[in-house]
Amino acid sequence: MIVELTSDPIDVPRLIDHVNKPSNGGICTFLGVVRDNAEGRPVVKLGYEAYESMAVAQMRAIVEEAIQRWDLDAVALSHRTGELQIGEASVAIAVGAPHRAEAFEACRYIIDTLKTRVPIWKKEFFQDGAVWVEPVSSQPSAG
Amino acid sequence: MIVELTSDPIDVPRLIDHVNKPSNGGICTFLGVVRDNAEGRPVVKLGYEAYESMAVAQMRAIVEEAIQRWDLDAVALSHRTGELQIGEASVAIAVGAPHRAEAFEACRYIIDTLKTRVPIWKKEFFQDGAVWVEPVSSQPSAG
Amino acid sequence: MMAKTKPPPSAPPLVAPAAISVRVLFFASVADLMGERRRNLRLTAGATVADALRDMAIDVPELAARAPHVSFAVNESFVSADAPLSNGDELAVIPPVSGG
Amino acid sequence: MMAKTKPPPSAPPLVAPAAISVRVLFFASVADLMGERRRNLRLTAGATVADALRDMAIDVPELAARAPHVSFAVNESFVSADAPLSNGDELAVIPPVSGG
Repeated sequence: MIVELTSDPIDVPRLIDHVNKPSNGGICTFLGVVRDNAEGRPVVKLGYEAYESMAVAQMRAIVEEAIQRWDLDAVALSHRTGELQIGEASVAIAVGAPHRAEAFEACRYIIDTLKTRVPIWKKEFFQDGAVWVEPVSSQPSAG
Repeated sequence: MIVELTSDPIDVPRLIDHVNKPSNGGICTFLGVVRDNAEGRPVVKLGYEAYESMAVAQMRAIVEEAIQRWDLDAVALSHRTGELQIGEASVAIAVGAPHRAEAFEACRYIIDTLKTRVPIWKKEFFQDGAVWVEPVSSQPSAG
Repeated sequence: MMAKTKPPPSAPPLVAPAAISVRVLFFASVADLMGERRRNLRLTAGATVADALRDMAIDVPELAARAPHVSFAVNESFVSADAPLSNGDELAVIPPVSGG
Repeated sequence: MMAKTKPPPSAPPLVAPAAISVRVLFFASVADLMGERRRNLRLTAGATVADALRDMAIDVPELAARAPHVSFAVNESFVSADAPLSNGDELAVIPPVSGG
């Protein structure tokens, strides 16, 4: 299992290699990449800030939930911090499973859950300013 | 759009780069990889045979269906032919979309549909023989 | 073999049914069964895919048993067994696919 | 400030409530609001997360308005606002997350 925060570009082939075990028949990956706009407004770059120790702990907990639920033996999850340019990957997930249904479902679970409770924050930089993105629906609940 | 059959190893980063457009925020990829067993029986290697011209035409039709349905502008689909070793990718799909739901759904649609109607056949080689894999449920219907 | 008979002088001359030529492709388990990957087949005009199968099953009777379990394509489009064939068509006999 | 009074000789000595020290972390928009990324806070024993927020809102009143829209973690686990704090705890004020 790879679970990491990194300020360097994410090495996607390394994550795929990590989950490519002889017993696996399908690998699903998801990359979040920096879009050139936010609801139509041109974006210049992004910045990601993390509560690093807790973010890694939450990422590991989510991966372990997925491993349990879909009986996986190979998951890799990497999230960038710092400044990112258009087209760079902010997050990469690779899930290997004997069959494809589990690979797709677990990969989707990990990105969906990461977005609700991993303490990482995105700042969008526009030509004329910058804002922290704060989704209304993403507040984690206690416990 | 990349749609191809190839007897060389699939270059996954090339497919991901192809769908990484500035307007896309999420990229979902699926790789089918050669498992070391078929329902528990050890597999030595695989062979893939295709009705090449029709397979490419069907793959292109499936990709175009996905592009229409999910309003995508970036899809890549590559399928291997010939002999494959354990761990090699037999098929790779990359789908870029503004948001992740579309990327996941379109990627899943493409692999599921490919398995029902693209004229490609897999031969499993065991220690003591080889068999063509012929799923009972995979028969395409007319039209 | 038909008996050679001369038409009665008052009747119009018999027109022999036109023949069509079709290229047939075999793949995977069906290629193994047929012992070849393609053949050219001459059929009477109006013949269907099913007629072509019946014709080929004369040489390879096992093909008749496979027929319910295979699909067919004419010129790279899936068709049903009752589809008519035309001169120059490419007919593919497609066992259950297993790509991916 | 409490008036300095001597306890009456017959009564048991008054025990001043014990103080606890908590480290508070701020992130993203909350760090911008606070103008800092961390501070140490002294609170009376038994204080909750909400008490800590009230204490900090004395300096930065805007924090009170943010309180309903943020989450809290103590020692890297999410907790609710009524969770008690202990000496040495690390309290994080977590604005809505937007990773991925």
